[in-house]
Amino acid sequence: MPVPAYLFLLLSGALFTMGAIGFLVRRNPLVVFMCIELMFNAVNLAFATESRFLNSLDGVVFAFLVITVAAAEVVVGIAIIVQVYRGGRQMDVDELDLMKE
Amino acid sequence: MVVAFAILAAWELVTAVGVVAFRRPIYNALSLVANMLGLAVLFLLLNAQFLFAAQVIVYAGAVMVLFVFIIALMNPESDVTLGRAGNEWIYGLVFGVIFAALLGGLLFNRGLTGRQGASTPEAINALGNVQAIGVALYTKFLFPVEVASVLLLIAAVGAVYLAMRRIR
Amino acid sequence: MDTLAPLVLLAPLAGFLVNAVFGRQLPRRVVGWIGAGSVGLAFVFALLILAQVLGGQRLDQTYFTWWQSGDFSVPFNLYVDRLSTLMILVITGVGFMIHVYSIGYMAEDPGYSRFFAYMNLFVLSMLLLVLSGNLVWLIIGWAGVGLSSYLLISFWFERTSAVLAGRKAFVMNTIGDVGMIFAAFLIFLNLRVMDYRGLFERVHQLPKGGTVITAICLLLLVGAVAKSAQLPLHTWLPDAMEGPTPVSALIHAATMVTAGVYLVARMHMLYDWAPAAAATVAIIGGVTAFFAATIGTSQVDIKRILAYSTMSQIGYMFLAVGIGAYAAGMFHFMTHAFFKALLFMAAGNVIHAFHDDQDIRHMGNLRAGLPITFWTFLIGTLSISGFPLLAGFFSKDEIIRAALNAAGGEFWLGVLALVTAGLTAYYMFRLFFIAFGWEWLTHDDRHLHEAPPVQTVPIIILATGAVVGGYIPIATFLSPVFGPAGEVGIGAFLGLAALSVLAALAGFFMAYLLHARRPELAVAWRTRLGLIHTLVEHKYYIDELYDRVFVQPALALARFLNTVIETRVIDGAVNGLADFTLVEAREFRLIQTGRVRSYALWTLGGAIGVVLIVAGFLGYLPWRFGG
Amino acid sequence: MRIDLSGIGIDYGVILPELVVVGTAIVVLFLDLLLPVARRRWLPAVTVAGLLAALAVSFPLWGQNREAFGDTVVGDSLAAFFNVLLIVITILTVLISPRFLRALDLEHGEYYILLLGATAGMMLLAAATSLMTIFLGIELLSISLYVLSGFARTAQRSQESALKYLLLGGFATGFLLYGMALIYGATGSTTLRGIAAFTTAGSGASGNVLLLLGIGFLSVGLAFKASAAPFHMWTPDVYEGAPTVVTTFMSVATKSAAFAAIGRVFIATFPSISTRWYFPLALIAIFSLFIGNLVAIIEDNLKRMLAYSGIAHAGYILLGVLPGTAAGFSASLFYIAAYAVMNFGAFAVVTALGAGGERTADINYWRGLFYRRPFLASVMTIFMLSLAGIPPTVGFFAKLFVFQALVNAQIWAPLVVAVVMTIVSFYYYLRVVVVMLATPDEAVAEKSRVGISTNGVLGAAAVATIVLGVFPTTVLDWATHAASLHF
Amino acid sequence: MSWYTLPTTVPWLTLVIVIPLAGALLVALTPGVARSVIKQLGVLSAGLTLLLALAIIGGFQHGVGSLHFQFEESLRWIPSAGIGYHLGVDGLSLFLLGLNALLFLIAVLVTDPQTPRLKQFILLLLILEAATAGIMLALDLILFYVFWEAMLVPLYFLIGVWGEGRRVYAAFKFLIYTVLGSFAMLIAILAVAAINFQQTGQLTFDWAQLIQHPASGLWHLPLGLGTVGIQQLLFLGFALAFAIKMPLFPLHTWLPAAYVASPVPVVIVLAGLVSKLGAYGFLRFNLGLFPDAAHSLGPFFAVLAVIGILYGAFMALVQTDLKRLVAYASMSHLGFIGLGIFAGNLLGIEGSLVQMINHGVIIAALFLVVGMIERRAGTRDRAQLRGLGATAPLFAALFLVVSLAALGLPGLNGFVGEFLIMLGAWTAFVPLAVGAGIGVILAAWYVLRFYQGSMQEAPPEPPAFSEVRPVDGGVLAPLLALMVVIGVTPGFFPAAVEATVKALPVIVR
Repeated sequence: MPVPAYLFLLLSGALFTMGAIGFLVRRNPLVVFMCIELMFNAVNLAFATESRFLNSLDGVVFAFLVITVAAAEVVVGIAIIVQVYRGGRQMDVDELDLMKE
Repeated sequence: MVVAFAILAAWELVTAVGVVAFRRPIYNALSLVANMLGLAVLFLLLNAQFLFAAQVIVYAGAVMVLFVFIIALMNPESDVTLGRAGNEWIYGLVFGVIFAALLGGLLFNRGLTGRQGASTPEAINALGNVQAIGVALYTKFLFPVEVASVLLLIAAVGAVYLAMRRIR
Repeated sequence: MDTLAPLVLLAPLAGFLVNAVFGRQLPRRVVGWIGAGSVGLAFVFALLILAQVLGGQRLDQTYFTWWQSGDFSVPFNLYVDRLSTLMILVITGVGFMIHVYSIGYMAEDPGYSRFFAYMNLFVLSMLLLVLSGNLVWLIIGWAGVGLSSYLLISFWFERTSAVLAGRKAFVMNTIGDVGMIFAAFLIFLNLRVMDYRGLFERVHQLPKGGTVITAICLLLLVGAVAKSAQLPLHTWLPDAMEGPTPVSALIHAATMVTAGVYLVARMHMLYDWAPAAAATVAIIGGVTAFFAATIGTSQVDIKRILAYSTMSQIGYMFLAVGIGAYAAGMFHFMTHAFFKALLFMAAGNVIHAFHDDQDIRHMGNLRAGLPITFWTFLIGTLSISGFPLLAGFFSKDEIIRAALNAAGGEFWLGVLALVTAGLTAYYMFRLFFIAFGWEWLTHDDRHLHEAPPVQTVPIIILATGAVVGGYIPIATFLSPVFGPAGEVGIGAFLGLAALSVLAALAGFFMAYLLHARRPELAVAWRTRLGLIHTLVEHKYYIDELYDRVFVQPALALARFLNTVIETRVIDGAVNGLADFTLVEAREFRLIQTGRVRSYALWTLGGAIGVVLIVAGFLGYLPWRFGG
Repeated sequence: MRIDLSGIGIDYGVILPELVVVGTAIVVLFLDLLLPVARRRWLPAVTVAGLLAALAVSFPLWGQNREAFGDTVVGDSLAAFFNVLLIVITILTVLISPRFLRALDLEHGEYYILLLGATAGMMLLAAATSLMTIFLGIELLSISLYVLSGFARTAQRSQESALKYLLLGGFATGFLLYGMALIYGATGSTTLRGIAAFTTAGSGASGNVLLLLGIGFLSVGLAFKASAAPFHMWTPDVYEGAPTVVTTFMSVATKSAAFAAIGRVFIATFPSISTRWYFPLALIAIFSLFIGNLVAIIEDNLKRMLAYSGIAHAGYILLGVLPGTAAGFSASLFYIAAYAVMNFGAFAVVTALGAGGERTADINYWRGLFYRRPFLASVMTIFMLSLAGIPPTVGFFAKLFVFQALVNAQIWAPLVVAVVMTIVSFYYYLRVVVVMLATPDEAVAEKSRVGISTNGVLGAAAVATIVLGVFPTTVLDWATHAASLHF
Repeated sequence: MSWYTLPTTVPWLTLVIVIPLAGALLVALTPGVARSVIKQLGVLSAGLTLLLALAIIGGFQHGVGSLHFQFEESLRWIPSAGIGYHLGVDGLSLFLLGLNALLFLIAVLVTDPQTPRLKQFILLLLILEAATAGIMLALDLILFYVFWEAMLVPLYFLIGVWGEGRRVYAAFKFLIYTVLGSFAMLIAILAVAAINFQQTGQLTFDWAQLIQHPASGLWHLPLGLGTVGIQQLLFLGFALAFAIKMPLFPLHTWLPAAYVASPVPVVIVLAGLVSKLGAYGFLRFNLGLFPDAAHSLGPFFAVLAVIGILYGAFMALVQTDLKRLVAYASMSHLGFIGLGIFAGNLLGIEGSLVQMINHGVIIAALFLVVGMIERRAGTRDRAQLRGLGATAPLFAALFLVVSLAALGLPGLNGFVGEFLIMLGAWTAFVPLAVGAGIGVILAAWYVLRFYQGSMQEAPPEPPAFSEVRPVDGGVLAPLLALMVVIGVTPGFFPAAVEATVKALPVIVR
């Protein structure tokens, strides 16, 4: 007996929210970044599900592109994070308030 | 089938919680790896072998290794050892829960309304999954793929620029 | 004649312009003679006009259009008939005398040329007032005389009192002007005309005694009352005595203040058509006559006494025109112009002699020092108090007779007028006895100097006028305007003459007793009258009343608006809004904490909002919205 | 098994501008490696040359409607319009860059490469007709801009802004992608044409949960790029921290590209359910107008002030989208062009001053500028008046046309908010001018010359602001033509 | 009839706008140190404009009515948005044009050559002149609005930079108030065009076109708040802008601040001209485009105007700062103009038309006088001023004439307008006229306080007040001449404007 699509969607939604929550509760930039990856993964799950249930390949390709882009973004992101914290600042996004108000 | 999904779903949720909840970044990274592997299996379940491969290689492989390296390199403190804990995280939790609740409420028991495509699992498997994807990538989605390559190039340039030491 | 009439205006205009522009460069003699000569020239033109008028001519000539849109058409036209002829004769004639007198009187004054410029301006606007053939130019002249009167009252503008008096006069006259302007509105809106001829033609279209015509007449009356210093707008006239004495003589005795009388006479067709308004005129006149006379009995400033006497005499004229005896009113206007101008100028000589001291109690026994002034003043006094066969006697008797003959309430006004005649005699002789003294034979060593002939000759001329003026047949002269003069039986004439002479004699003897024979009695009486006396002495406290009721409240209101409404309420609201905006801006700026997580929180919040909206569309929310 | 490319419409003419730009980037990359340091100043020249070439090949697209590569990209007037706009902006940016970079010791070839990359991404975004290409375009421009805003590697503020932009950008991209996923699930297609076909088929699209949610999340992602409230929070910080010249580019170009996508998605793809997306977009617009104008009043840092004003202008532009008609969108397009000119000018002035260092963004530094640097102050005055929308400047007509569109569509509530907040905006724009005209309190005697290219750019922008303010007809007609999207 | 006819080939009206701009350009090109040159340039261009305006007034055909404009110019500007470049002059704008040129010439003349940053000052003045001229001539609503807003900026700088005291505060207050009104007007303009588009299918902002089809119908408020007459709504939209500019009570509080802060040349323009533009707008647009609304809402505004008359008069009564005093006096007089406009009949409107010119002349002269007093006596505080006339009789005489004109003395120009306005008001609703009458009486009171308080009474020892300079007299002379001429023979005025006013829809209705 097949699993209805909405369960997959619910799962992806849950993962997505997890990522969002993680983004909001964690202060370590690396972890925050991982949470973004988590959100992307959730999206990928949704894409895969839909492409499966709609019998079209667009979803899979989209997911593939997402993975690629995510990789690229990670590269740049890590570089920036390293750049920021080379100076030995605390790994805490809350410390990043040179600019406010 | 259902059983497999149930297990994987549970696994995904648990590992996701791990990503968010562990204090030490290295644990977060590892549970993210676990999460991604689980996701890869889910892809298999969804008859997307190509994605499975990509997920395992690119994500769980390359990306997360990068993460782990950096963590090891900079060995950041865990949040406990950070300074004063703000209370934004409470709002974050509350908002997240609300968001999830609404989303779940709306998505519950919705079928996919989209138009059915031609590439049913049978058709795909007839051609061979990876081949099918490959054909799609280089015919219908040629342009996006090319753009993705450009994107990678630019990202590489940027990363290199940021990472390299000053040249005098 | 259509050229003569403008010439009458142009003469003083030229004088005014020359003196106003070049006056300070010209030598004094020239200035003076330009001032006086221009008026004299006008007098000559006036005489020529008189000749033509006696030939039965009239004039209503339009020279240019002042305003013309729709059926609102205001020409600049001059209107000459016997009435205006009489007016311009008196204005220019008496005016000329006074100008000549001024040459001497103002000789020492630094503002010499300014004085004559103003005087000519006055004559100009007075003539304009009289000759104008439509309401707008009447109002223009009306305001012009008000202006020049203001200028001349505060001629010595270093004196605060003069400045205040001028302002008071001007504001009160403005009230009158507004009244007349409104009257003009009503006339136009109901009759669609602005010029006299059309007005007199169409006035009978209105219902007799109706609201409209009555309102028109009453509004006109407001102007007349303000200009002629009748109750209740009289308080400016006594203060106006701050001006130089020739001014008082010309403007505040002979001519301007009688403009009200002229107005009613000119508009007699309207007043005949509005009996109620006419009765109001009569009552105001009679009451004012008595009222002013009573005040006159208690003043000590020589010019103020004359001022109140002027009010009183104009009251007579109002009474006359109010009961329809227009000719009598104008007759009294003429004689009054003679003797009141004479009295003022004589008083001026006295004041000069006493170095600008106007308190009659410091004077006395002037016969030796100022013989001419003394005798002429006596003539004036006799004339004004109605001594038989002098000018005042005839004119006043005609008014009183008309009043007593009139049916209804006016009879009592006649009685009042009779009493007033007695009072007049009393206060005039009181003035005469105190100021000019009774000590005929005592030795006098004060070396008072009689004024130069340039000041005495005009007085003498006017004195003759005050004596013989009564024999000019004004009634018959004006009959074309006001209709034939009623024949008076000799018996009635003698009877009334006896009455009024009796009243006058009573007044005379009272004055003789109290102020010449036994002055101590006067003191005793004053103490006995007590309260009444103080009331009268303080002019019934009307000035104070007005100050409390009108002036102070207005200023208080203004201060309230200035300090509370403007700054606190209106502007407060505006600035408050601005401040509120700034405060809010600061509040919202605080959102920008600089923390990545809080920013993300907003994004998520926005997403939640989106989800909620979708839910709302699909009706999952208690409230629905969207299509 | 054979690969058949026939059915997908290979048409390089459509993507030629993008190709040229990317090619230029690659050329610059190699030159950067090959040229000796002394010759580095050729790089901007090469960049400009390439951009000019791209400009040239953009014109043929005008008036056409060529879908290509399986409906993932189209060459039509809208694309051409934005190609021209974006390329011109980039050229101007390149022209004012060298002096600034030299002053901050940032002369690196990567700058131009990334700039070109961002431009390519934006052009792609403007031409994209598929969710994939939209996503890729956004990512391309975003990644380039992440690096660019962190381009001053030693400046903490710059780095910090880069990180903030990166993290928040990723967060928003997550929502964007999720929305795309849902739309895909709802319609079964990733090309806008397919989606439009699905929605217009009267298949109860207005009650389709997945679709509506998808559109909602998509608008979240796009609004973030357009920095519309409440997804604007990154804007002030990033604008302040990033090197001013980058801010100049970013503030103008990103917004334009984002609105190109918004136009394609909402007006061209979802006209049938405009009642659905009108409400959230109206809220976003109102919120942007409110926050932007209000907070800008009390910002003493000019870069932040302009950031908030940019948020507000995003609101104005969004207003033009609300009617969901071509007329309204043309007003938006005109506004975008106008905004590009005047806001670029304003930031360029800050750049020209900012070579000195950070403090130049503080408004106290501008006190009496009129007497120290009359030219800069004068052009700044023009830009400020234009941003406020005072005739005869282009800003006035921009607002006028948007308001006209709203009035014609009888959309009142957002209009009222817009008007009120515009009145507020007069305060802070003219405040700058008054400060510049006020007598200088301390004699700041820096005489660093601005340079001919920068002066030229500023002068050109100022002249354009005035000329377009007097004769807006041509540009308006272009906008009208470009806005007439047909699917 | 007209005195002569001008060749129609020349774009006269555009020249009126262009000449000042050209002057501004020249000034901009002149180095700032050449003060005398700059000022002469300003005088030259302003003078040329005045000559041009006089030529136009002379060449204006009298008795041409029914919305026929003269010297009309019409060009396509933004056809796709229905916006055109349409200039024209008729009875409403004719004499204002002359006033405009005259006041600007005076303003430039009285500008102190030692003013700091003289160059920018003259420059802005000339730009302002062009803008105000454009406002009077524009017949396209958007064009009008463009000039209307363009006028704002120079004024804002002139007050905010060259002003005195709380100048920035005053400038911002003026700015925000004005902008508030003008945006309301902008929305109304757009709505008018939109409605006309729905009615006629033709998108245009041309006044002459729009006036053919007055907007009508009801608008349903959102949230079921009932309905509002569209025309009334639009009327209010325009009215807000003009009421603020005029200003009508209670939107006036920017006025004293701005007038007090402005330097004399600016305040001459501000009080003498800009306020008239509000009145002109009422006549041209509110009465032109919305006759029904003018009938239904006019009384309300008339009442506001009367309140303004009395309010301003009372305020003027207790001010000690002469500039403030004149500011409130101006407000009171503007109340008269508003009253005449909203009386809505021939005489009232003609009265307010002529009163606009009168008030412009009078108030300009008053502010000039105040400026002279301040420059000589060094203070504007009435409490410290006494007996200036003693040492400056000529000045006192000039001042006297100005004051008399200000208090509406019959025979001077102020009377003409007030008489007609009150007559019109009386026709419409008697109590309005009565209120105005009280205003006249109060005017006599405060003006005399003003004049006597400063000129008369015993002068301080030693009297330090010097006699008027010839240049000042020369500046005042034309104004005084106008006061007398208009006061004695105003006949030329209705001859020129009557036809236009009669053609106004409000009158026709």
